[in-house]
Amino acid sequence: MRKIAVVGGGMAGSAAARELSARGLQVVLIEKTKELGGNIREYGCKATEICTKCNLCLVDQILQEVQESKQIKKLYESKVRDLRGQAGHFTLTIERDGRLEDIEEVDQLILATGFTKWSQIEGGLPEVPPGTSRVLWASELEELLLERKDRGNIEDPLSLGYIPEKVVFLQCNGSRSIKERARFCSRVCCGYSFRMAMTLKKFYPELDASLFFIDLQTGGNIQDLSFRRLEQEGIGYMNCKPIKLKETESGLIITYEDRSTGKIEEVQVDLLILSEGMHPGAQNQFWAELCNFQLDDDGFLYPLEEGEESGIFLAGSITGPGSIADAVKSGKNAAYRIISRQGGDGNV
Amino acid sequence: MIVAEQKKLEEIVEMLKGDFKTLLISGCGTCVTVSLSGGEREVEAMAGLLNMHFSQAGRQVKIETNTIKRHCDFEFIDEAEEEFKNADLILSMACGVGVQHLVERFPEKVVVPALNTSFYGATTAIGEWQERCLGCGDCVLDKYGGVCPVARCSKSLLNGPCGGSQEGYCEVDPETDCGWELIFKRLQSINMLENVMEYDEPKNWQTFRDGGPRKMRNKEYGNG
Amino acid sequence: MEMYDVVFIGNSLQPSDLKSICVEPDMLLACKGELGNFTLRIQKEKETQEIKTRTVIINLLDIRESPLAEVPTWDELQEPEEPVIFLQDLKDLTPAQINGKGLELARDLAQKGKSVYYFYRSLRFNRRNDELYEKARRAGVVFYQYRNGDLEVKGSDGLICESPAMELELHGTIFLAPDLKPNMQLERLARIFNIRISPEGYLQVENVHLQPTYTGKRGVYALEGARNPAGRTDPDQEEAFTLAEIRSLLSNINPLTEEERVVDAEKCAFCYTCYRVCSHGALEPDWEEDAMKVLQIACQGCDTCLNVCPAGAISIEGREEKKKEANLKVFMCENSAATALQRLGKNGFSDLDIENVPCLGSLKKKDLLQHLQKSEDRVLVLGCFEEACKHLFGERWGDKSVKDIQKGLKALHFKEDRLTLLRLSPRMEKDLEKILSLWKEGNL
Amino acid sequence: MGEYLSLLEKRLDKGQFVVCSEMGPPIGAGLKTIKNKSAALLGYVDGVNVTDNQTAIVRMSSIAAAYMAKQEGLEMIIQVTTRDRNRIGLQSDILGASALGLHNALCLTGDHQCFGMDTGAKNVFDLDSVQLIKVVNDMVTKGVLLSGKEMKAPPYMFIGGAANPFADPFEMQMIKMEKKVKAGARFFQTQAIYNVDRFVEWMKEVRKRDLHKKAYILAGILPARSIKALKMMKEDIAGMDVPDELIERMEKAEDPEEEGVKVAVEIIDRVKKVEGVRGIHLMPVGWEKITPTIVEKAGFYPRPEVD
Repeated sequence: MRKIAVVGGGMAGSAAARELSARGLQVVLIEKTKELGGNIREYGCKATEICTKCNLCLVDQILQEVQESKQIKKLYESKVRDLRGQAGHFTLTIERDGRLEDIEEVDQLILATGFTKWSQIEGGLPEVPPGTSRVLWASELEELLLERKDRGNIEDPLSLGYIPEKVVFLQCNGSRSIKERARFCSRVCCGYSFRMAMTLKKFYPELDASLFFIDLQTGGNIQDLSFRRLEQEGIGYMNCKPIKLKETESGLIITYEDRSTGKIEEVQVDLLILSEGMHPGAQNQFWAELCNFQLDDDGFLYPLEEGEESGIFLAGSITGPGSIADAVKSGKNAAYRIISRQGGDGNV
Repeated sequence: MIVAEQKKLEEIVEMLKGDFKTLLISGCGTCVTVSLSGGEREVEAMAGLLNMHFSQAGRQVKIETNTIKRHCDFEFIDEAEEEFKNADLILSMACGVGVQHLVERFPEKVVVPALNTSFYGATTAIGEWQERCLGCGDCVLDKYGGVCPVARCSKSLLNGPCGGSQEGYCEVDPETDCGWELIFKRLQSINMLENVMEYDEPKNWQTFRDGGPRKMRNKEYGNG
Repeated sequence: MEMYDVVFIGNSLQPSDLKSICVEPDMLLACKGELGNFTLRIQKEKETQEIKTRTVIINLLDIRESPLAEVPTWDELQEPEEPVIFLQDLKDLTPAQINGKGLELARDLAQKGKSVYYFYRSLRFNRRNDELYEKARRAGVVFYQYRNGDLEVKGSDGLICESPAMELELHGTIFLAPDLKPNMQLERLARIFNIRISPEGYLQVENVHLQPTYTGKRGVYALEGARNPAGRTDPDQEEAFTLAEIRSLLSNINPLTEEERVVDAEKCAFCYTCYRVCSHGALEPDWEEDAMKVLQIACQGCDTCLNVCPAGAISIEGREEKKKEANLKVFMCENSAATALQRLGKNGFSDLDIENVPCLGSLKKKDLLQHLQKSEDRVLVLGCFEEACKHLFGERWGDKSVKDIQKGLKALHFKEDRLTLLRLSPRMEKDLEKILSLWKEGNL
Repeated sequence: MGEYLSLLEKRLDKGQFVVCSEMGPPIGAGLKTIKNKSAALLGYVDGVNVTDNQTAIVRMSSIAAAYMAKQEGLEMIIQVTTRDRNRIGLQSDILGASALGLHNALCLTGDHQCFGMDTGAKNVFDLDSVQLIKVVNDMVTKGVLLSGKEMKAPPYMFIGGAANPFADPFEMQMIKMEKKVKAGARFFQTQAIYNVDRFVEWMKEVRKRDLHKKAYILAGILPARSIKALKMMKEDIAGMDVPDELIERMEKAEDPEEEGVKVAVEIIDRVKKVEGVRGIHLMPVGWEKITPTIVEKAGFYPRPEVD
């Protein structure tokens, strides 16, 4: 039986691995950290009274299955250092525990090494007043949501330490800006910020929440997000990026240009949430050179030949920004392509 | 089909105040099963709730259950004769016909109803039924394009809508269709509006309830 | 009879490696069977015939209309007078797919040297639109982001845009982004395939488990206009995914559950309740038995049918009824609470009788009541949030069972907290821990 | 025909534009109210309807109350609904009314009992209003009862029916009105008119079918006393069309009663000019004392003699 190597144990890689193993294929999953899940590991549920379609419900069962599957060999804290051979007979060299080892006779390869969060990139804009506690990256709010306790009369279910009255979500960070080395739109931020706003409003019913963005994107693969929807939910919006952030004792002052009047305005908030653009993964350059892939203008990978030819398939945000559902979809897609390429003899 | 709904539990409990040791809850497997009020599922749930009730009240009551195919035919009742005979009291989850039929079969037993028998209806959505026929005994559907003015007009008007018909709905309830709106649209769509242009004589209600309790004998089968 | 790999309803994607055929939606009369073995009845010039297929793709175009009767959409683009004005987001925000088409047409005209304006409230991006927008800008298209109320279309060729920041009046050829409405055939198709339809009229209800092209019924996929336009960001990828899944399925179609659900034909009242309730279209009439039957491949094991069947006619073959173990019973939905408990890792709740259920929908009133008989008995039901249900509407039926019993308990003067239903997600393990410890003490 | 038994019929036959009004009988057996109400109306109107348990609320019987008012000198119109009596009771009442000298009858289906206080009542609706008109007409013109039984002394009734220009479905309502004419209805009293434009449209259809030539059309006018009353009519009364502009106008008015009268007179001025309208029918529910004022302000006072 041939084996498939999946590089990256995030959502795309895990979804691919599960699909492959369900069809009886042997899988080697190479993950650079100690755990599966990648970026979504720290994300929290954004349901209000009903589900807000954040897609997280898609992931945990997949991760648990991969975790428990005997057919999937998981190599944690491992990094690919080299790749030789060709489709049907790849040899991968990985570094684990400071040692190099070879994985031989790899039939096909799935690359799912993910993206880099804008907050992890040095010098990520906007310029935040130093030492402020009133600014959170979206991923930091995600971590708070992961700890959410809905029951038991808690006034401050997110442990913010205060009851926020006014919060602004600042969109398009690390997106739509040449200065930020990203002309592209990351597409997922509008949706998750909207959902976070909804969740915050559930926890703090008096909360005045609004979104600043350049363009408003759809809320996910099924749900639409529109100005009307924002109005219905009582969430304010402003079509611009702010000019300046300044912290005072009573709150954070946002200076922006109101495009409808052309005037410079100021607004004071208790909390500012910064969305995070999805930037190319740090390893993209390495893979491009190793596997003869092209890097696009933004630094994402795209293949010069189909996986069916090269034996190397791409999955998840290695090819560009996408949602959790997109990652699952592309992971499954890569697996399906390998399965049908096997002509069904993967069935053991 | 006969559409029924469960009586309020308070009312049922009130009926079960007497002194008895064995209670049989008997469901019916036909109409009231389909109208989701007296099939096995509801019988079991009723048994669970009543059992809790009796133990809370400190009463020693043994609850038995059965669901027979049809309460309106003796043959099915007889299949479970022992179960009926062993019971001190029978809570019938069949329609009103079923309750009385059981009484006729077991004259020594007390049978009480758990359901309100509502009407003959058709399923319009999951768990939703609507009345379509009153069983007037003298069908006029040919004339009204297949929409019955007797059953679907709140006033059973034969010559046209009353002045309370508004935007397709009945004056009695803004969610009930005006029967005459339906008749009119239907006749218009099949080009048969002339059916209702002429005066319609007063209906002969003798074949309805107004002629006394009804019975029917199919001469081909019956002894007549 | 020949077996097709896929039958397209509407438009074919013409996959060369799959044996496929295309059927017009109005020709389709009925569908029986399940993934791997569907039988479609089709009417062709007053004759009916049957075809067999493993899978079905419903791929219809939307109905496209201009938001303003006198102004054409950019689907009807013809030799325009300059300046050419593209206008989107007039009523609702234009979906990415349509947005992309507008950007492409604007770019082409600008590249031919025409003067092109592009008015929008919000550009919608997908994998293609970033680049198209960039190129359109470089080609000289003038983009203008207007706000609600700023813009007015005068007649068929005039446009006035007024805001405190700027004033603009243009005369030229206007092309609008078309409004999309669901194809009229979708409702009928939903009935034929017994799949759920969204309030907007598309073949996918709002539920994350239906992504990207699933319909709830295994082997029946919704593409293009069968899906809500809001979610159609990358139609090419959706097509590719769907075909890839079908290819991978061809050699290997497995049931999703090991146990078989069976209908007792003697008990079945043929009331169609299970058929109407099942989110997966996994029941169909068996005319030989005069009863419903469960389609084993289509069945996704939520057991809602077992709960709702008024005759108690559906059961799981070979499964024994669980005995009552403790006074405190917790039913946990496998897809939410049970996953959260697993994430929590530790189990400090050994005094609770915790039972995992495939879906809240499976909770029978009888079973809930069985665990309430003793005066110290309490039952806690933990399930997913509304619209997060893996079985689409399964949770709704569990909720109904619970509410019905709660009503009964109230009528009989029992304490209302004897039976409690709470909702959480797999990621709310901290909340779960709190719920369980509070509930155990009886002060939730 | 020799001597007219119905003065209302006579006025209409002679071409007079008539003014009718309405009187709700008391919830009780007292005579005084009827006497007072009658005295106030005397000389102002040509005929007075006595409602038959309107909105399904129990009141003194229409025939009894009408008889008492007739003693005070008024021309009375009894109302007969099919809600509470079957064909036996209805025919018997017609005989009795005629014997008491009551010779105008408005034949109605009647509001459903759900509008009243006896929502648990069993309704009858053995006949509908068209059938009732036909039955009464046969009693009058052929001297036979519905059963075919002949009478030695048949009753006399000037038969009327109701018409609602604002009910749906429009065409079917017209067909029904036509049936009423054919069955023997000689006059119609319409539902209260607030939306005059819609009434004008309806009259066009009435004229198209020549119904105005076969029966007398009396336009219904309901003076509203307050904004509350107007809103209640819009929301709670079956078959009413109250335009929002009118509600707005009443809301702005300083003195709602004065404005109510003004509105009623304006509506009368407009509807009386519509071809085919042969009179008005005032129904000041709960505000009966306003009738003389409106009759005066509309220029209908004094009423002409009928020779």
